[in-house]
Amino acid sequence: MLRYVIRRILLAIPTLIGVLLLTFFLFFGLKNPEVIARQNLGKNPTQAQIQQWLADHGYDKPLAEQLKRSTVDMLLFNFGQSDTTGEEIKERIKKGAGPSLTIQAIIFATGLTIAILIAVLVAYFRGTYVDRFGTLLTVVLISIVYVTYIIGLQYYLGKRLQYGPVWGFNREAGLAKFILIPVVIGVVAGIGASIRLYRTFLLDEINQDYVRTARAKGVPEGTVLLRHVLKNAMIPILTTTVATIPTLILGGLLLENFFGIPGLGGYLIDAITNLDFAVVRAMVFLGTLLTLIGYILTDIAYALVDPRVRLE
Amino acid sequence: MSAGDKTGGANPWELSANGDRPAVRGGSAGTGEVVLSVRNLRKEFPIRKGILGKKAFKVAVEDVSFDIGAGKTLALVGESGSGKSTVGLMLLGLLPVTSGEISFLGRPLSDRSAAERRELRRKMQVVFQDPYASLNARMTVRQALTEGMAVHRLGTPAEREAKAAALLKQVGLAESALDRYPHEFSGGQRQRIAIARALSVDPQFIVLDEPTSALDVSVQSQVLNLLRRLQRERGLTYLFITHNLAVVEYLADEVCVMEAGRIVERGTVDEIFDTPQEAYTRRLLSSIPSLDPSTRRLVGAGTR
Amino acid sequence: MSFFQSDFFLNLVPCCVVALLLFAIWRAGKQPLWAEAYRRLRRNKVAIFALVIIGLYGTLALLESLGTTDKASQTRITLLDRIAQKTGALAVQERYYSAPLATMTTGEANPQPLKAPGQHLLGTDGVGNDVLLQTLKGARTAFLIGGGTLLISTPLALLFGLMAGYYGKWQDDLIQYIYGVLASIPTILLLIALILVLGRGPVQICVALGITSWVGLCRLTRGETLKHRDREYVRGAKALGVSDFGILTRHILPNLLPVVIISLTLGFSGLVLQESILAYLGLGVGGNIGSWGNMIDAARDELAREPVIWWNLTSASVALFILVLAFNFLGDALRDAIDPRLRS
Amino acid sequence: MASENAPLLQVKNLRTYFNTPRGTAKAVDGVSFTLERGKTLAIVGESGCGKSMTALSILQLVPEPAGYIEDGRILFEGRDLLDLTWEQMRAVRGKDIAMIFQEPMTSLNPVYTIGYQIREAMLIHGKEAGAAQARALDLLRRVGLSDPEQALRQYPHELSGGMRQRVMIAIALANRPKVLIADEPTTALDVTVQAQILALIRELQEETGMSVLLITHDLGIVAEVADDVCVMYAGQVVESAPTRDLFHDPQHPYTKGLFASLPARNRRGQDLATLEGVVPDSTNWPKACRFAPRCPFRWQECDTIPPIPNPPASDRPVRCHLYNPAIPGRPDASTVRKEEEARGLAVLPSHDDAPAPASQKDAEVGR
Amino acid sequence: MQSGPAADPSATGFRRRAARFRAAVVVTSVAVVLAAIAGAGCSNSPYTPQEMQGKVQFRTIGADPKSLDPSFSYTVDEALIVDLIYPTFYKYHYLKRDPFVLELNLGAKEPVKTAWPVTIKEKDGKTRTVQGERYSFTLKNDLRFQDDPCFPDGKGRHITAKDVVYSFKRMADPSVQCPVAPYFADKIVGWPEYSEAFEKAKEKNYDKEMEGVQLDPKDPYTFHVILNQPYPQLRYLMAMHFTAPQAREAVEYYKDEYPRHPVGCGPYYLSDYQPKQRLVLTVNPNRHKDVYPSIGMPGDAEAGLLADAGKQLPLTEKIVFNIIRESTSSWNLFTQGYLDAAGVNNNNFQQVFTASNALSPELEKKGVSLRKETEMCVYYFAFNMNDPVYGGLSEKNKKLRQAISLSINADEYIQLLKQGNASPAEWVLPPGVFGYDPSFQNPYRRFDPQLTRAKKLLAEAGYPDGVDPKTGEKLTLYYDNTATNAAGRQSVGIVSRMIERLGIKVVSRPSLPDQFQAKLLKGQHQFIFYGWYADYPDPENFVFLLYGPNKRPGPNSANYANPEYDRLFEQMRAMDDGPAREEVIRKMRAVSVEDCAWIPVIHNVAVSLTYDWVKNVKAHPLASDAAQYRNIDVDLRQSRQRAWNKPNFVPLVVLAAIIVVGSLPAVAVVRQRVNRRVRRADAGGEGDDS
Repeated sequence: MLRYVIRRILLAIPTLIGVLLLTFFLFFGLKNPEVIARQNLGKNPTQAQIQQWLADHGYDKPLAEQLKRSTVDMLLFNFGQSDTTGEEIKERIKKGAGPSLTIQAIIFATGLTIAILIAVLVAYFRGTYVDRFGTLLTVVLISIVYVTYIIGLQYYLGKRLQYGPVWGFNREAGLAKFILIPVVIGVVAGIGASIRLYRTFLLDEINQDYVRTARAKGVPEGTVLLRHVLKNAMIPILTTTVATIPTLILGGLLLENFFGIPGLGGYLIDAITNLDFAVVRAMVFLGTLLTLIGYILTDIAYALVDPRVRLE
Repeated sequence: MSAGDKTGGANPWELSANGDRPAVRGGSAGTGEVVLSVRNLRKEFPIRKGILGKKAFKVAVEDVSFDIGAGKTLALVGESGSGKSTVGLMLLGLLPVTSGEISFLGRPLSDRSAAERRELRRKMQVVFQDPYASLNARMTVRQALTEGMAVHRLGTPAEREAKAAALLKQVGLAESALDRYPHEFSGGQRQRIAIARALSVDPQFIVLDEPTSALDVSVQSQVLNLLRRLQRERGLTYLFITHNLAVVEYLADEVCVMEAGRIVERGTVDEIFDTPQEAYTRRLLSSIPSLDPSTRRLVGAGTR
Repeated sequence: MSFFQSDFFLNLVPCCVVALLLFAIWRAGKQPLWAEAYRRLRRNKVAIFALVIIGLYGTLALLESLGTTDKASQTRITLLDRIAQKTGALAVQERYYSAPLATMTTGEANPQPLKAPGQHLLGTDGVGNDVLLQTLKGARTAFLIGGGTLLISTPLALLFGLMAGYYGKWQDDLIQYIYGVLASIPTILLLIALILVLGRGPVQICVALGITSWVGLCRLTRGETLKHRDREYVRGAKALGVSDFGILTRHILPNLLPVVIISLTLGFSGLVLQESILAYLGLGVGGNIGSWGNMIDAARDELAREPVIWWNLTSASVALFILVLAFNFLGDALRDAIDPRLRS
Repeated sequence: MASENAPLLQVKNLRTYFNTPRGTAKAVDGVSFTLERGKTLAIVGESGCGKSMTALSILQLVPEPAGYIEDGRILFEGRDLLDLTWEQMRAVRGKDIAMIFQEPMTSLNPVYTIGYQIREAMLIHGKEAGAAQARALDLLRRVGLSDPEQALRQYPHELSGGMRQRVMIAIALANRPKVLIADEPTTALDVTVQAQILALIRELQEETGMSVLLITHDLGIVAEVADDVCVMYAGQVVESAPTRDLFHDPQHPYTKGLFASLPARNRRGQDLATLEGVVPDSTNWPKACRFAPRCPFRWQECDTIPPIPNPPASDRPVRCHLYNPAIPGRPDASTVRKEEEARGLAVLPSHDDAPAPASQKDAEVGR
Repeated sequence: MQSGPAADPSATGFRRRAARFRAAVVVTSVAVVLAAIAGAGCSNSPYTPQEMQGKVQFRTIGADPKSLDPSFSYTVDEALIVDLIYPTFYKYHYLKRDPFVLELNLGAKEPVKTAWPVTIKEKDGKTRTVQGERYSFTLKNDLRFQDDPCFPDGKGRHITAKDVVYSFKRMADPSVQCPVAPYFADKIVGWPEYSEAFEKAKEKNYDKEMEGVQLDPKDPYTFHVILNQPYPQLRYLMAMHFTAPQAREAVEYYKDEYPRHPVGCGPYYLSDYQPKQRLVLTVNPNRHKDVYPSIGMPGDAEAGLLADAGKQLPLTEKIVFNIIRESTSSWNLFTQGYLDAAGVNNNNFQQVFTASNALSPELEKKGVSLRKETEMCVYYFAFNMNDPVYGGLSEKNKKLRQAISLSINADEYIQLLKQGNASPAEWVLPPGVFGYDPSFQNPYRRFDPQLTRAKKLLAEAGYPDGVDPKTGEKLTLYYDNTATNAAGRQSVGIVSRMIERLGIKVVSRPSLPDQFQAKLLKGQHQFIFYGWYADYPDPENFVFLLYGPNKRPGPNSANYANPEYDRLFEQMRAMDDGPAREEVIRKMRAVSVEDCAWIPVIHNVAVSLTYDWVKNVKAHPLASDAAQYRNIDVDLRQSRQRAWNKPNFVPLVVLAAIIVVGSLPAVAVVRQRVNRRVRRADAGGEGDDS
């Protein structure tokens, strides 16, 4: 098992290097740093000021040095300073990671649990009105834009029904209430696609031979679903949950903005509006790292669920 | 050919027979023209081990040699995993050979030019096991039958059409089938189309890779009859890969028994079925259920 | 680049998409296997409904893409504009926001009477344009982005997917590596980075979305190719001497099409949704092109007003919702129709 | 309660239908048979004849919601299983009637250990965990696994196909069932393994006295293990008889055709008999005799009058007009015999017979 | 078989476990629901109870401050914070208006101005002496910085004149990018040289003295500023945070983080900063003591603005600035009573009026009061005077610009984009600045719906009906803007519509702020919309926007250069307010209006909503330190908040009921499944078989 984990981690390294090279090419190969400098220097920078700025932010270095900066330093988490505010990106990310991860982890876990529960329910009631209604509902759910969810639910749950603060993230005032509405939104927005997918996985498994074996043993239908079908369906479910990590990042981006959660999403949006390439670069790297870690965790979970992988 | 006719000396490799060599008797290779001859065929599949893929190999086929005479049927018999299908695929050039030599019509394939090899390939065709997978679901029967001819530029388009229709008739299907799609046919009919497709490029040699094992017995007999008739009419040579010993004893002239990638025994049908030499062959034969309820063989054949 | 930014090109894309769709439907009618799927599809009322809706949107996109430059005003007048002019109220520009069917402007300190009172079904937006007309016009952008992206990503994905799946070996390793790298960057981040670097505009968005979206299809194509590569019919064709190219185009590709089409159908709706999110992040198609994304983006301010300007957001969201829903239903129905094994 | 001498399992007029887009498929359409205590009954037929559905119907494992049991009686120890509620039926499954399937590779749950899957079968039916563990070990030893202790901890993919089928048998036997339904238990296996598995089933049957309902398409297997045979065609039983009788004297033209189409040593060089045509579509069976379209002896009445299952002219149930003198237009026996000979239906296949001289000549021509 | 296959009484263990599992699922889901309700049950306030109960102001800003460095920060939002932390020599009197009164803040006494001869080095090496001025500033002697880790022992140290001089030096440091540095650069003696030295040197030497800003050798609280020309506006600059004393220790201690770690001596210090979340100012114990003014304008007493007269400042112990980006969020928060006032520069909050432009009754009922204050600013359209088609001082192009100017309907603009909350601008100067003439009517800003005059001018300019006779095509006007968001697009759309009535085709060229700035710098723009806010209430601060030498990269974005105007400007700059200065300004106006490089559109009116629990609210167009005068009625606020924030659980209950009712048939299905007879004929009504 340990060997397996180590192998998975080693396999992620070339990908990470590829991502770093790609971002380097994007931000240093395709983008003229002078544009960035000009934008950050306020109204009317002189050429000297631009040069000064480029030097300060290390954009004047030879390409090799830049390459090192966008690869080695990234790997060491030396993200440097923000192009716009000059702030240490690392510090800012440290501050923002907590809230972001808290919310997204809760959304992820809640969403996954609820989606699986509902999918099992729908699968149990396959062919009945519950199934038909559930399927219809999921399609409707995935056809709505994330933004509309946020705007609509913030307005309704927060402003009209007053179930929680419409804005804020104050540790001293108790995090639970701040998280409530964002989590509900995140879960509702993401759950449609998950249920639909998980239902397919479950139904795929339901038609497998081993399910018939279980029934022939006299295993009750509910147990068949929960013990036999679900555990097997967890394999594809786990694979696709990684695919939802990027969605979580998107969710974070928008949710944090609306609810004033001082996380990385809002930081990134500011970076986008300010054309803060240093921050965008760092966030791309971090996002990738998270995704890769997600992949590795999935593979481990995979191995835990599926003995065929474990003993590979 | 009588069982006692030992003409093993015809092939030099048989002289150096050691313990690994198959028990060989008889064989028609010495008498007629040899269409296909295989020497010391070996196939390894790489399997990755360790983090950076320290290469390791799984040997699927090892030291396989045989000859097939013109117009004959050689059966390659073995259980799943014995490497018999791998041999078939290598003969057809669908799998690269690790080592060994395949000669077709007296000439080794390895020292041919690409064009010559293409031409030779044309003369070797194949019919596979699964009638549902062996035809392209998105092609009409006409397209399937004319494609090979078009690839080898045999005849004008009109001639190809005509030939396709004739082929269809030959395998016992109506001409109206030409513009239909495979899913409109039953398994047996599809297998006949697959045979017609193989015949479309006028091959001399056909690899039959379990052509009837997915078919019901009543349909199997139709296909076997067809294969027999075609062999008679066209002088085809067959390599019949199967695990069904009943079909072997009905159809084949010679038998090679494979186990774990090697040929363990070789001989005519009568030799193999009447006087099997190797333990494995005997075990195989004794596992065939008899069709006579009064002589039950299996009970007590041993579980431990 | 200027050609790609030109109106001509931008209008060409939706036209191409609609033409391709029509061609596909026409071709499909001739192939018995597709005809079979067709029959199944026809029996599915929801699918027919979805098809009709998509057809309507496609017509709108086409109407909005075809047009002439008016000599007098030197502005482009599309067919849709002409139809709107005939209907009266649609083409009337008011001075400001007005609520659906209102007779006075809304949100202004001194509401003014409208030129076409009570005739704006969905009200007007901040510049006084009829929201219904704007919403209809948004269909073009949806098809432009969705179609443009698919026109970029599909050939790419098919080419690489087929190559990787069919040849295996280093080609496979390389292509898998490339999309492994792309897939490990979260889509939205990659999109943001690409658009920041490439600049804003419809073509750039298509390129960026194309780069992020080909991965999924490529992976699918590769997997399916891998499955088909060792199928007996492919081996049979090889034994017949059919070239690799022939096998890929005549044998494997047609067999992949059902899966590809399902995935494209579902992918299209995803792209339309992504456009609106990009617009929301300020990375949308830009101000000169009416899009639902822009309308939804505007709503963040409009919703903070009193009285709330809700019709802009609602119209765009509903228009988007219906199109996406139609595509999703069609995708599901197609899956059922093409691949009956998947039916539960 | 059922008396001791009543048949253990009796299926009467079973009808299992499916709703398909093309209409109702009558997969099992009026099947009746009787399984005696301690005996093996084989149901034999080609694909699509409804034999597997018959087996699944007994345990009521017909895929829902498309499939359903339309009619019939399934009397187990005298009580009709079709009268039970779903929950009561569940208690029967795996305890009184157990079943093994064709695909040993997929019939075991890949994510649970062998031990768990055997134990589960017992725990469901009320055995205590400790006892279950001990019996699981014992069962694995019984079915011939070399290292049962280790096997308990292993996962299905670590075993070969034959071993998995043995595990399947162990699961089926866990609750000492009275009936074992074996649905093509050896089709996916190599012949040598097939022989072992069949022998194992036979052995266990002798030990436990259970009855076996064997579903197969392989007449050889039937000959080897069955006491009685039902031949199924197109959702119906067309002929049933004790094995020996059937093999020595097949009566139904279909049965005869089946035997005649088998490749065998004694048929070398001859064309095999063929049954022309295909099995008709199950949504649209022929109105009268279902075999009529493929039958060499067919005459007008075959297409209009459905044959009765027990014709007076035969000593066994044969669903054919040839054995029913009441049907007009029946060809006389000599015509039938001639026809049979012309079609090669008269010669029984044999692996042991020496090749007929004609065949050698034929073979020589072939060269 | 004794009991038949039906009963299975011994099936215990397995079932028990299954039951336990089922129970666990039920318990967990109930717990989740309860937790959700409990979470919802507690207050929806984003603050801690302590904060809610204390004298705390709850305010909002739209984004994180880019910098709180007083030498760099220049935006309105930032000034709200910076000015509370960094007090200046002068400050504006909180209540007095017309004119605005500067009173001493850190200053101990009014500065002393003396004539001072200054030697100027010419480029050719010769020197000449001009008559300059010396201002001597003296600070109070009891000032201390806030406590901060950058000081020894963390105790704020004494402030001397050196700290102000340090601020001047920082302004001269080009890497600090002080926005008002150009105001001084040509006036303070030795500034350019000092600045250049900084640019050249690798290590910055702040120990070096600047010639024009000197410490008094005798008095540590006095420093002198030497100017080479009269510059009466200097006093206003001494009221801006750029000249506030700064601790060199802090700058050097925090380095790059200094913009987020202000260290000042004002009434508040920055006690907590959570990016994207909140910024908290707490009363500074080291602040210099100040009291609420006891004299105001007539009517102030009646408005209750003198209730706290003489009380120690500040009146609240804390100010919480919530950083809220989405206007929807802040509006929601405001309506819930969790913000004391609606944002200062947010358009959306202006949409709260009834038809007659009065506060909507709902808000009025909630105790919200509305304040409108004309801001000291001007918004204008500008042509690039270097543009071949629209620029230049030729008669033809002048007429073209005048025609376009006449097409822009300021009233409509105000109605549609400002909801009536702005006054039309006639010229550069806004009301409240010396020289503003309320009676002046710009002849090219008189809009008539028929556009008769505009069309006539356009024809005279050679473009009848907007068509260029040479090409036969319509004249195109490229409108460069930064309208990447919806609101921007709306305003561009409305303006384009106005100009297009002339027959000219308007093409919007939206670009990102950086590209826009680059365009301006390179003079690639044609037509832009821009605004200017006063740094100080002197006409010079506005009219210099058209001063030729201030062309790009200076603030003159129109690149307007008329020698006559420039001459008048130089003359007017040093004059004291009075009729003579007024006359010169009038002349400048006449020149620039005729040239029409600008189309002045509006002077903005700031509208703010404040709840009645906030006391002492009076807007000031220049001072941003008003927060220290505000007072809060905490009890009133709390009772209001409680009343307005009662969660409504009815929908939740309804939802639960729907789920329960909706799942009843499902339960029935389960029952049926378990109890159904297998035989179809007997079973009847199986829901799932259809």
